[in-house]
Amino acid sequence: MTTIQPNDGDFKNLRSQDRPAEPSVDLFVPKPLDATVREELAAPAPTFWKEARERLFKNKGAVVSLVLLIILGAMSLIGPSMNEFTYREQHIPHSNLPPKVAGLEWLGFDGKDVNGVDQYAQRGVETNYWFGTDEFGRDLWTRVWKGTQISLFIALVAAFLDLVIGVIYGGISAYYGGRIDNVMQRIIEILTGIPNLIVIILFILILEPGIRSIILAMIITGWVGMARVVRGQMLQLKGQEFVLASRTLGASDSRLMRKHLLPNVMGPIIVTVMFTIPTAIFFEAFLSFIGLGLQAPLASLGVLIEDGYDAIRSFPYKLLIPAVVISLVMICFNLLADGLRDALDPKMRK
Amino acid sequence: MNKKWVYRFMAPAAAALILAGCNFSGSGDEASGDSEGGSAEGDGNSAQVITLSEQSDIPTMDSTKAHDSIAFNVLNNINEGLYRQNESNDVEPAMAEKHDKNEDETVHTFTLREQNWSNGEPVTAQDFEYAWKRVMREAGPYNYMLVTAGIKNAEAIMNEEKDADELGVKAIDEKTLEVTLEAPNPLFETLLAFATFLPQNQAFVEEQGDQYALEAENVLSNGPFKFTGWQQEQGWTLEKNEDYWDAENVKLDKAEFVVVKDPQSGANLYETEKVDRVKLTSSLVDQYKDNDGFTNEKASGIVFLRFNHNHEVLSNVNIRRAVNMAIDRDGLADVILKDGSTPLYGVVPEGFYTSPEGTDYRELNGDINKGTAEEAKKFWEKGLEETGIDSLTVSLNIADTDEMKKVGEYLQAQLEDNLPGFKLELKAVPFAQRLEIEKAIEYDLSLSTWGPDYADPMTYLDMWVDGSSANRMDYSNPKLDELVAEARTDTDLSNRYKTLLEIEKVLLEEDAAVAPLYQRGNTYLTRQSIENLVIHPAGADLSLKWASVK
Amino acid sequence: MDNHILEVSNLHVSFKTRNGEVPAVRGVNFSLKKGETLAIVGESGSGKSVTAKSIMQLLPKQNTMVPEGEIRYEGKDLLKFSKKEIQNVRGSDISMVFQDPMTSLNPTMKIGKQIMEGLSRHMKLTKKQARKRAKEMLELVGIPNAEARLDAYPHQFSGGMRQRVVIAIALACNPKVLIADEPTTALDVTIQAQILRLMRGLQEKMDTAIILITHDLGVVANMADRVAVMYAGEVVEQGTLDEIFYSPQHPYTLGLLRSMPNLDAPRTEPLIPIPGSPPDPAMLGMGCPFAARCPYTMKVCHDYHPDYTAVSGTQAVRCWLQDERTPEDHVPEVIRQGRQKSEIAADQAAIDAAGGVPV
Amino acid sequence: MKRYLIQRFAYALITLFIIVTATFLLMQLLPGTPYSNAEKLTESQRAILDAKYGLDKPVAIQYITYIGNLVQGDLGYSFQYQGRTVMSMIGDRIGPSALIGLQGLVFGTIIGLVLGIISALRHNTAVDYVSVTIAVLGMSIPSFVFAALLQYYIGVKLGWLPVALWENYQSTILPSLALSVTVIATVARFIRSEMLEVLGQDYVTTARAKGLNESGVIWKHVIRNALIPVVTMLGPLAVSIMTGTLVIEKIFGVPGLGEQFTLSILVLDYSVIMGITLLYSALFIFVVFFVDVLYGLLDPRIDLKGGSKA
Repeated sequence: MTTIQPNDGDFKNLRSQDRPAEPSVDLFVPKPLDATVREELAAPAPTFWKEARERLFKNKGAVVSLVLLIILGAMSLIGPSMNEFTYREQHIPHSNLPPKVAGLEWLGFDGKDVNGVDQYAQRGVETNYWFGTDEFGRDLWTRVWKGTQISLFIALVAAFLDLVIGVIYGGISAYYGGRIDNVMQRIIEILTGIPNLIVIILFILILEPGIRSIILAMIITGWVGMARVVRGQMLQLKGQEFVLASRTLGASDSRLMRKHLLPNVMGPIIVTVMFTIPTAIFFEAFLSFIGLGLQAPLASLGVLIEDGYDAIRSFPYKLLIPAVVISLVMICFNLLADGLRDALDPKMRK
Repeated sequence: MNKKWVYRFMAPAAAALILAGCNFSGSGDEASGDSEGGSAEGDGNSAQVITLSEQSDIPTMDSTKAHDSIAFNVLNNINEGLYRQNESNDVEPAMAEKHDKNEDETVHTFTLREQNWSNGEPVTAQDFEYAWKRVMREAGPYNYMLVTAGIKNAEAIMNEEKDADELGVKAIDEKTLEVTLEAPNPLFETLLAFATFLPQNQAFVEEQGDQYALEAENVLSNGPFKFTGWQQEQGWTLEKNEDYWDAENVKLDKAEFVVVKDPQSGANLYETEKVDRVKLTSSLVDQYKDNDGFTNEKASGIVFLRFNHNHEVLSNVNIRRAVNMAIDRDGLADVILKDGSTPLYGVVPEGFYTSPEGTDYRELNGDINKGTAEEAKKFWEKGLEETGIDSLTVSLNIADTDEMKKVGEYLQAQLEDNLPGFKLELKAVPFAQRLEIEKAIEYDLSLSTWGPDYADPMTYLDMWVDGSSANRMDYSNPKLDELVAEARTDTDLSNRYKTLLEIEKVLLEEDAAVAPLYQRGNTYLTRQSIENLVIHPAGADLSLKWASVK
Repeated sequence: MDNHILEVSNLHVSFKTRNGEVPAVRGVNFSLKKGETLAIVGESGSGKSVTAKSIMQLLPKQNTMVPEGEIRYEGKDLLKFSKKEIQNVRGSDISMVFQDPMTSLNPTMKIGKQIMEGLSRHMKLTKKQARKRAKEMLELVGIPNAEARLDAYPHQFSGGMRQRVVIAIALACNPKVLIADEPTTALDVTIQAQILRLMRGLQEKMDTAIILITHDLGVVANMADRVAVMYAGEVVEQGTLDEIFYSPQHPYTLGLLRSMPNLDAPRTEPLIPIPGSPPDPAMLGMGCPFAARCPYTMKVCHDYHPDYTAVSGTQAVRCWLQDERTPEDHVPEVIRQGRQKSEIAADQAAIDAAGGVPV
Repeated sequence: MKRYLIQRFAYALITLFIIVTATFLLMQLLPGTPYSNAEKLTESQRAILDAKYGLDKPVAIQYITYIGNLVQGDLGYSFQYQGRTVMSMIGDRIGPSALIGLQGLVFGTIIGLVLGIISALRHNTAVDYVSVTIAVLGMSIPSFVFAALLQYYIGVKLGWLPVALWENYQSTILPSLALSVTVIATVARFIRSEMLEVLGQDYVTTARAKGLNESGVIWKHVIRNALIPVVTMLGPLAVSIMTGTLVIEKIFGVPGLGEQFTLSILVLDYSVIMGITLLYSALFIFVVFFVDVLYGLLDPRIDLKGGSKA
């Protein structure tokens, strides 16, 4: 907190050693404080969010990952339109060309395949495919960024679902405890018990494949992990004095959960959300493979990685590039989340 | 319970329980791969041992219930029926020393040769009678093969109108078996080589009860090899049967089989010489095409597009012909699949079914509905005109396997590029459900596969008969039905063959009922030192009888 | 100064934060005799806890530093001690009691074990001996049926009981110095009195010197032999209990005393709070820290930092009002009277100390 | 304590019963037949087989017969593997799955703990960022990619360990390693977050004030308390590892249960589906119960006598 600024005397701009060592006698003269200064309160304390934002931006890791995430998001939107190929047009003669970028030969974008043969020269192909092509000769640059677009969307949806359903379910279960907690835990056990593949196949037969079905499939499975973690943490906190105190002050249950319990469970929540995202991305890839998710030729990062896996040793770039993108996304999410957790964590506010 | 007790109890109990259940194949069965250097390298008289691989475990070793190629492979090598497919895929007498027929070829009498089961009991005619009747009595998956073979009352028994005992098969005495047919049947000998017709020793089977054929010990062998070991989900072992009647021609001492589910790890096993033969998928072809063990051969399975003939637009023949011609099959086979698959312009694949005069079926019938993109457009415009629409959006049902997804994506691009206004939506569905949708004919287009039951073109042709369970298109052409019925009983082989050629012409030239895409191919990595490992197009895939290690 | 068990001289402690160094303690000096209780008084944020923790070097290494100053314990400077040496001192020579009993005990470990830890670490006792000693300690701090309570967990104890356990832990290896950082703040009044009486009783029994850190003058009056008043990281005045209560010299001490309700003062006399709030350590200028709030401030107070002036043998204060150059009429009455009283008392004390012979 | 156990056991039975019923009914909705040569099956033959296996009866009756047999411990026969009982099929395959699952879990937890604790103690330093990155990579790259890399580099290139198959103990090492990757990531992230939480507590300062050396404080006080919430997360993680080994088992040729579960659903092998569902749900319920009890033992603040922790 900033307090009253002591109104320095005449020497305020002189550095201490330039002043005479001993104070001269004439200084011993009363200098009554002017009343106004004394009563002026310190500048209003910064609001919670302003300070949180400030501290977030001081955390280097979080800033770098926020910037990177924005770049990745932008690329996923404008990337596909940066060259004249679409994600679906096939060029059979250009099948399986390694990545080639004019300036980045040293980085491995030299158009050479696993045995060092320059495929572009050998097959007389002029156009440079920055991220190479798949077996249908489709441009991977466009497909990777389109895939990122889809996977980011899936990630956000999964995180949202997890946060909304998982946290609330876990919170209620822990907060009310006793019979309610018991029943809710049994419901979780039932949901986990029933093999979700059966439900998914039923969805395939009833629903049209696409994003909506993926989200529906995620609703039945995605949030169970989060619910259990939140319940575990909340049970521990529920007994703390500050909860009893605020309850005695007449705080309503929902206010209690929102204002008191949730901020203290922020750490584990954020760590768990970070786990839900990759699981959701690859769950989508599984759904697309089995027929419920995105139908070909649309492909998400997860699908590209699983396709790339098949030819991991002959065309490693098909797996490597999407894997690098997804790892970057995940690292940024994590560092940002860590930064957020420290920024939002009330205890950390010195 | 205090804490220490919990820790002390938890760890050792869990570990002991789990380690016990691990049934390592290596430690258990000492003849396993690595201990003896399973690889088949080595000079001429080296250990005649090879290690092959299969993609999944044997579903059942009971010949009356066997239904997939993995089971047929094993049964074909450890048992022997009346006939056996030889090195050139023709059928030759095996257990049947003599085979006499009455003049209208409806009653066949077989005299069995001297051969014992692996438990010392002689193989008798009663064994054949018991086994064939057991197939009918327990409604074995391939009981309809007896109907195809035309055995008396087989169809009636199958439809439960008669009792299994009335089947037209009778053991006159220990060594003579009499089989009566409904009508003369040119396919009879070919079918006898099929596993469903293998004998079973009644006493042994009944003594085993429900444990029959669940372990290596409770199965009897009377063929070139004995079944000496079987580890669930891991693999099995075949060893040379010394008292097989033709044992001196059998050179291999032992054949190990290993279950390999992932193609890449199969290839890795091949590179580390743990396995001598492994199947490759298209994605691995580029990686191993220069490997000296790389072999690429035609297979007998076909992949084709089914049309729903009730669909108002697809029922138009010009539309179907346009779809046929709009697909560049060479690009599909050579660039996308690359696994030995070859373009196919007919329903009967090439290289397996020669006419009595010796020329291949495909050569005789040539390529049907093969055309350029322009020709396709012409038919397409005509078709659109006739059906009065300017664009068409249809869905294509595909199975959820890598191969089928790739083919689906390729077709989508080909059709949408070559036929203006054509829009194809891919709808992946798990195999079991895709079959149901096909049978209920609730699809527009369906990417289907078909494997032969027996080594004769008929298996690809009689499925299009009106009402046949394999038709699934509501396609019917009385002319075709007539020709099939005629071919079924025509014992004049060359005339029959002409009819078979005629059937395909009706199906494709006239009606373009289906759009054949490609004939499947198999790419394998096979150790060079293995010689004449015989591969059959139908029934059992491989015979080890004549195989040897150089 | 031989019987001084602990001497802190010119201690500076500052925190490394993202926006530069923040001086929390700016030149603290005080000393502690065996068996004596020194109270360190001041508003929150005056650096008293930081001083206490720096004696035991409990401040996190990565963001605190001690640019200058010495902490001599039995002649040796603790700041020069290695990690190993300081660990030997902690708990056995000097030990500490914290403010909030609710969180000072490990919730998942038995009380007995938490006491025995220190014992087996310092006094190399066997498990059985350590347990017996722990039982004695619990009885010493007045916890009934100690044997059973050894196997109980912190959440099974009330606030007061827990603070007794914390004290038992601290005194287990009968340390020579006990630093109590606001030991009773979190307790209600009746328990507070019991704890203070307990600490004084233990002090007499074990001759432990106590540094009592508090902002509650009532506790100081009850416990302390000498008092050091801290403000904005400095000791602005220190002296015996009587000197500080009855002849305060520093305007801040005066302000503190005036803002405390006094039983014998007429009920009508209003309490006079000290205006404003303690300064932000990062913003302190060169002058006296209290200048901004001191009713008797002079120009010099803003520009020059006052030095220590000894009012009597045991009382010293850092304020320009003591300087002879300050006009007499400016010095408030109560401080002047206080000064004379202290001088008389100091002379008398010197005579007594010298056994009646004038110094 | 006993009352609590009985109560939980009763709840477990009810839950299992509901799961079995729900799965049984859902399964019937899936079109298709369990017979293995469905491709070549004629309608009439299918009717005969249905009658033989009792699939032609209304679902309710089938359900009652199934429950009747289940109670006597008879899980029925598999359709895929003619004549093989579901019990023997599961019995043969549970061992390998459990072994690589457990090994992966134990190995992963240890490495995860080490990584997480070091990065917590060296908060916001290079070590912290490196270990967070490793954990994140382990999380975002699917385990089958690691499996393929492990198999190629260690199996084929270096030849130290068998590439696949299930011959001896060495063949369990690579699959367990591949499985442990996700465990390492999860445990590292969790323990790091919990450690940071505990390091800020007052009782840690008290412990230091007792003169305990730094490692003593960390081991006896910090890690012990940070481990408790990690235990709650390990339970469900263990089940998902043991059940989720489908891809790893396929790659390394482990004769386990992972693939059988998905396969049986795809080919509609009803009795096997029910058998494995029963096994996995029972396993999950037991693990959840076990974790709750363990939680009660580790954290004295939580009482188990039917308290809210039920």
